[in-house]
Amino acid sequence: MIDEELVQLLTPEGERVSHPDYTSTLNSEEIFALYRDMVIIRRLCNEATSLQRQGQLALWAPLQGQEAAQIGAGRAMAPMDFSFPTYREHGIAWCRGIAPEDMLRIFRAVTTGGWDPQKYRHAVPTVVLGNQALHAVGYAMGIQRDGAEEAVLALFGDGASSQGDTLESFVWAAAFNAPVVFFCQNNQWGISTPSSLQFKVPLYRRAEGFGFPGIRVDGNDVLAVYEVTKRALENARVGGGPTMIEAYTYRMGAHTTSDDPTRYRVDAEVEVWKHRDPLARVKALLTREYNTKSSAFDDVVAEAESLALKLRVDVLAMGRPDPITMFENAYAAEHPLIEEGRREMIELGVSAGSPA
Amino acid sequence: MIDEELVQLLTPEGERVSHPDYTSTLNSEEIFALYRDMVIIRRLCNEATSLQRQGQLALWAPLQGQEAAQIGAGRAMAPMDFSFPTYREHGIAWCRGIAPEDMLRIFRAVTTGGWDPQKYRHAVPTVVLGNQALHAVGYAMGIQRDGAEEAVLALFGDGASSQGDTLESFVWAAAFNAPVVFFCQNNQWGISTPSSLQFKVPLYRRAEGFGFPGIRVDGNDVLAVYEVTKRALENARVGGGPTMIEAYTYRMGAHTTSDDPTRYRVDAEVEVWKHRDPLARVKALLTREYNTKSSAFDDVVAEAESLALKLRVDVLAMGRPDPITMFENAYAAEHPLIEEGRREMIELGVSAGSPA
Amino acid sequence: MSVVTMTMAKALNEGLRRALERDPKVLLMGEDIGKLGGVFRITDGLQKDFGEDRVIDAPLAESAIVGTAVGLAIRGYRTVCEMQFDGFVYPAFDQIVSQVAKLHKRSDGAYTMGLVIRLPFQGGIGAIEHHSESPEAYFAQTAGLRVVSCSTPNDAYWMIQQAIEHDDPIIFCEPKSRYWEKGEVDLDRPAHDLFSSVLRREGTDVTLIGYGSSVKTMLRAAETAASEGVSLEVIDASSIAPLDLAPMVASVEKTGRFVTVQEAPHTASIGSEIVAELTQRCFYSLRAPGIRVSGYHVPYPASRIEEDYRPSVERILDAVDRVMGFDT
Amino acid sequence: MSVVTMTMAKALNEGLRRALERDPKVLLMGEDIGKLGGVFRITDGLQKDFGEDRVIDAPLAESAIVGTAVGLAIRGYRTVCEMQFDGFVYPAFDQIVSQVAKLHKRSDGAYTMGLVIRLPFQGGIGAIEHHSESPEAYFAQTAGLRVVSCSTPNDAYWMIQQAIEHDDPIIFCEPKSRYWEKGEVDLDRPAHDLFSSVLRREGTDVTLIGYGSSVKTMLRAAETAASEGVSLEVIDASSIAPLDLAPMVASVEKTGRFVTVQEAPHTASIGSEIVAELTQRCFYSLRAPGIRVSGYHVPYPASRIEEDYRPSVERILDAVDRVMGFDT
Ligand SMILES: Cc1ncc(C[n+]2csc(CCOP(=O)(O)OP(=O)(O)O)c2C)c(N)n1
Ligand SMILES: Cc1ncc(C[n+]2csc(CCOP(=O)(O)OP(=O)(O)O)c2C)c(N)n1
Ligand SMILES: [Mg+2]
Ligand SMILES: [Mg+2]
Repeated sequence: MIDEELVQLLTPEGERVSHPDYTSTLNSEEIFALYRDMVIIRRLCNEATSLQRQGQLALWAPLQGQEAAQIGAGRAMAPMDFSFPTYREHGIAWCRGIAPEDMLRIFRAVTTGGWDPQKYRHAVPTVVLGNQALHAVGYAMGIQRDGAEEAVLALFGDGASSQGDTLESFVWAAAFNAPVVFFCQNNQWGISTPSSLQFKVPLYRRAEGFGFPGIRVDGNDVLAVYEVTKRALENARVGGGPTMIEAYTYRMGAHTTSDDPTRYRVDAEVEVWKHRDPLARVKALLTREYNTKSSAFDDVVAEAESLALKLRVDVLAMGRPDPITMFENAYAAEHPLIEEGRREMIELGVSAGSPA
Repeated sequence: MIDEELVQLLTPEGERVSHPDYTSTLNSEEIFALYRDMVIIRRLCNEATSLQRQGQLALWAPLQGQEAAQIGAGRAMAPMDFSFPTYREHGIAWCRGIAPEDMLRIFRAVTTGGWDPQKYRHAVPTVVLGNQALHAVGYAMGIQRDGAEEAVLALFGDGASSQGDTLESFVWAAAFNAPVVFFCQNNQWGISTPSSLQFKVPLYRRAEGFGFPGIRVDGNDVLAVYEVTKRALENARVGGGPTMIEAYTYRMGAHTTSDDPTRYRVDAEVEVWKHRDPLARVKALLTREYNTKSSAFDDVVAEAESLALKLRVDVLAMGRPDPITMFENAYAAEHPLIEEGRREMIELGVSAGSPA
Repeated sequence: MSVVTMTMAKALNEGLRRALERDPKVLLMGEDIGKLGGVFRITDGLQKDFGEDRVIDAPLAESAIVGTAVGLAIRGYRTVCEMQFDGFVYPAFDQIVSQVAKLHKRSDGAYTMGLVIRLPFQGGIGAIEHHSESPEAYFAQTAGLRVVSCSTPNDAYWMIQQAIEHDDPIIFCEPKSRYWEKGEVDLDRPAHDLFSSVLRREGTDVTLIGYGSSVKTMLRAAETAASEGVSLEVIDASSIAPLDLAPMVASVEKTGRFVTVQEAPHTASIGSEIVAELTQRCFYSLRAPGIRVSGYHVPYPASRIEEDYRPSVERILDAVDRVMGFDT
Repeated sequence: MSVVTMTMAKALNEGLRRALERDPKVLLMGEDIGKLGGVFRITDGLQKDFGEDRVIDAPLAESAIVGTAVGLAIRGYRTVCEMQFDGFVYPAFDQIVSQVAKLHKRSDGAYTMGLVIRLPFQGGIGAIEHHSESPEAYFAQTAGLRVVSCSTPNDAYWMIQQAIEHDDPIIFCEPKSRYWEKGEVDLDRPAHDLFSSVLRREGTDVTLIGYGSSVKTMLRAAETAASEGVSLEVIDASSIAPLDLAPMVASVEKTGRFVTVQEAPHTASIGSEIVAELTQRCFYSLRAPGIRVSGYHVPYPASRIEEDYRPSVERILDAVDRVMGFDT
């Protein structure tokens, strides 16, 4: 047990534990479904890493270690909820129904977008730390004005918790009692910065001082993350206001494929967290408690494998965009400098002309 | 009693109250000296308001109601401590030894400075809400690097507590255990914005979530403010880290002379606070407990009066600066655009030339 | 035609009222804009009439005002953010430059960033520091944004409505020193498109080009010059970005000489841009290089001497003399 | 004379090391600059050698990095702040524009704002969004700041030291696409003052003026042009603000034609400023208007197509053709 105040429903060994406030509501199929999600997203993430190593992506930000946090939170969302991710939320994106190849477009550097955020109710990634927390609160204020029973999930990391925008978003969420759930994946690191520099007391306690509840959940326990997030979102939807969830987890890999974590952290730490693997404990539970057959597990691995293969094929098929597309959607309305630039580019002959 | 958690040593009626953690350490002379400070600064502030009404100042930000908060905190500072004010900290400036006329220069719009911040160890005013909280923490980090036993007082208002910079300064102060005391005068209003919009739970509780103690003091009780601030500064000086003090007080007047508070707040509220006047209670104490003679009070009034008169004379004597001075101190080193501007102005004949 | 006389402040207030009436998705947000009606009273009475949900008194944090307006835009709202003064827009700079300006592109067009950021700008009101700045070029530089400025009550009334209806994010610069000046407002139809340069006075010798508070100063300079036999044409670059260059080109092809006027210092400014564009477009017509009259390259000075910082009639006429004397 | 060959990244690292050795008041602060040595390894090994108190790993908040550096400056320290990427300087914009730029003035000279903000800028490294921006003109506009950019390892080594010693705040722009290119560094003496334009190649037909990453592109353009019989002079405007105009004026008086080159879009940019100044100063020498080659007015594109956004040799030569064809 990492912290007495940590909500945990499943130990790293796959034993159920009871918690005074939360119990798992999921049946075996549902737990198996979460497990499947985690296996698939891990596999897709590995494929992306190797695509990057092979020069097929400009960059990749792996989620290894954070599968439970993301799948638990993502599956806790209702269809009409809306999420605001950073650059690492592939698990949430998966839960929102976004195609894996769409997640990789930005990393292949063929677009600055990737998917239709309005269709999937999952915003485009935000790289500037903290910016999206305010967007989430603003969106939630829109929900209030529409009188809708919807909630917003604002995602950010332990590092981003130090940014003014993130902190202002707490003030605003409290001031307007906005239907937003702040979901911080404390994966212990912001590139090389340990979370101990960002906060001297556990992060979830910060919420209270802003006037709403904070809760720390075992971010490697998908059952706990699911229940905690679900309740917070439900509470937000019916006017109960914001909650901050700190999902206590670990970034098993590098920050991104450009990073070299051996420069700043010791192997022993990574070893400790290997024993807290989010997938292994669910597999243990499914095996022990529900007698899930090994063939079922094999099927998931096979499915993940074929998705990874498809992802690879899809990514390799993504060609260099026509440069003229840089002028599209820079503005919604006509703009003389866009026309000028487009004309110049066509005259230079680098483009076949606007497809539009 | 406004709040159970409020540190108070002297009631509005001038009765001493005991507190488990704090007792007043001041003798009668010292209490009288604080009283004198408060009378003087109130009088000077009134003079400034009337100077503004008579068109002699561009603007004035009155401190009425906040005399105890500012004098208590200002006198709690040691000579080598350093303070970072907003635009309303005339009482702190007074305690730092800054001449009243220097406080008014910026409001007469004859300079963007006013006093030598290094000499008085009191920074130039900061108008952009929250900016100075980070300067205070940075200065405190310098103290640490110098190995000095000094502390910093960072001043801000309830409104400024919502700014990203203020909130980031909490993160930084905690991260580096900086010798800084955050002193927030919660005067209930940020222009027309009630403090209830800025925080849903008492502000002082916010500190805890950042990893350092927060304390709410009766900001109209100069004895309590003095003790609480003194202890926090002492603690900071010896490596005890930051503290946040919320001085619970009230802005009796307008936000500035440009403001019309009748548009947004009711008289009844002001009436309630009149009964909590910071000066009256000390006078009652001095009279009852120490038999301070009425002639002593009269002397203070007379002194304040003559200081006010001198202030008026000094302000009226502040002429329009030579426009060429706008080029001074824009840069520390030579700069071609400064030379160009200076030359142009001289050619236009609006200036007699640089005095330097 | 119904024409009424009102101040620019009132015209903005009326324009905002029309926008709120017309579209339930329009919101106003800012510090002190509700009960108080804004420190310049531009939003006076609007919260009372449209409610606290549509005219939102914000906690004091500019990044949050703009950042939540972005979220509201994603939800389909059109928020008009008031920055209390020009000097307080910088805490929101990151949201404006990284999000407001880029999100339409970054979402491949899925988000419409139809928000307006109202900025009382420029000096001349005797204020203390940070209350008299001219940050327009920061925004003009930024791809994804548009920047406009009104200089008359009629333009104020119409341009604010046009800006709110427009789908791109717009920095709406209001020359605060002109808030209390009166003018005629035609309530029936706008005088021009939002992204236009406006010819304010015809002349033949030199073209003056400026915007915001400088328009009136230029017109006064033209009066004075006229009395001395010099004919100045005055163009209001009310669309600061994108610049509407055609009327400027037409004018300079006629006069052969131009002077730009602005309160901001000249480095990498709107004046620089106008000079660069007009030099390229009118090279053979130019009888003198364009000269920029601007604030000096110093932090905005104490307001007792601000009139020696801001472009004055005298400085404009001095520049006119210089361009007229150039080829003689 | 001791001359060694190293990359620009290494030269900056060595320059920082010299500054840390020379003055105990010099501090470095930034995200990941300590143990990791910075994402570009510019500060590699410095925390190990100078300690955590002087090479400070910061929590993740740029406004706080700059804001605390201001407080440290008031206390007498000289802090070199690293912004991890250009696109992450905007959260600190308020502190830079309202405090760093103005506090020397606002304190009537009592505070020395001798701090340096290091900014890996411009694109060309195949990065994702916000990692390839050119924000230099935002700072060049701002009275109270200075902006410089290095384009060679030798300049990097010396300019960073000169910047740290200088008493005004300096935005130090490092062309990240050139970090790994090698060049000779003279460890004994600097080649020029900090606030200089540097003649990089002599020529007679057209003057090219640019800075940062564009210097190498201009030199390549000059090579190509030379092979076609066109002689281009190349000036590195390494002092972006203030511009060192004299060498540019001398060059343009000789060539009569010039082209500016930058990655930033052209509106109200350094290119605009150079055109405005040179037009005014060299009016009678100019045989064609100055033309700006720049990034397009769009958010920085996906990096697979960034080379069609950044000024290329081809686009520079196209502009050269245009200015040469202007009066024929
Ligand atoms: C405003 C800003 N500053 C710096 C960066 C560079 N940067 C990218 S990710 C990162 C670390 C973020 O850590 P955390 O918030 O914990 O998220 P994690 O990467 O661990 O998921 C940094 C410093 C950035 N993207 N935005
Ligand atoms: C960044 C910024 N935004 C807006 C303002 C305008 N403004 C000046 S004072 C003020 C209210 C501040 O309230 P508070 O912090 O409670 O201090 P008080 O005036 O009550 O002393 C506002 C909004 C400002 N100065 N700076
Ligand atoms: Mg992290
Ligand atoms: Mg207040």
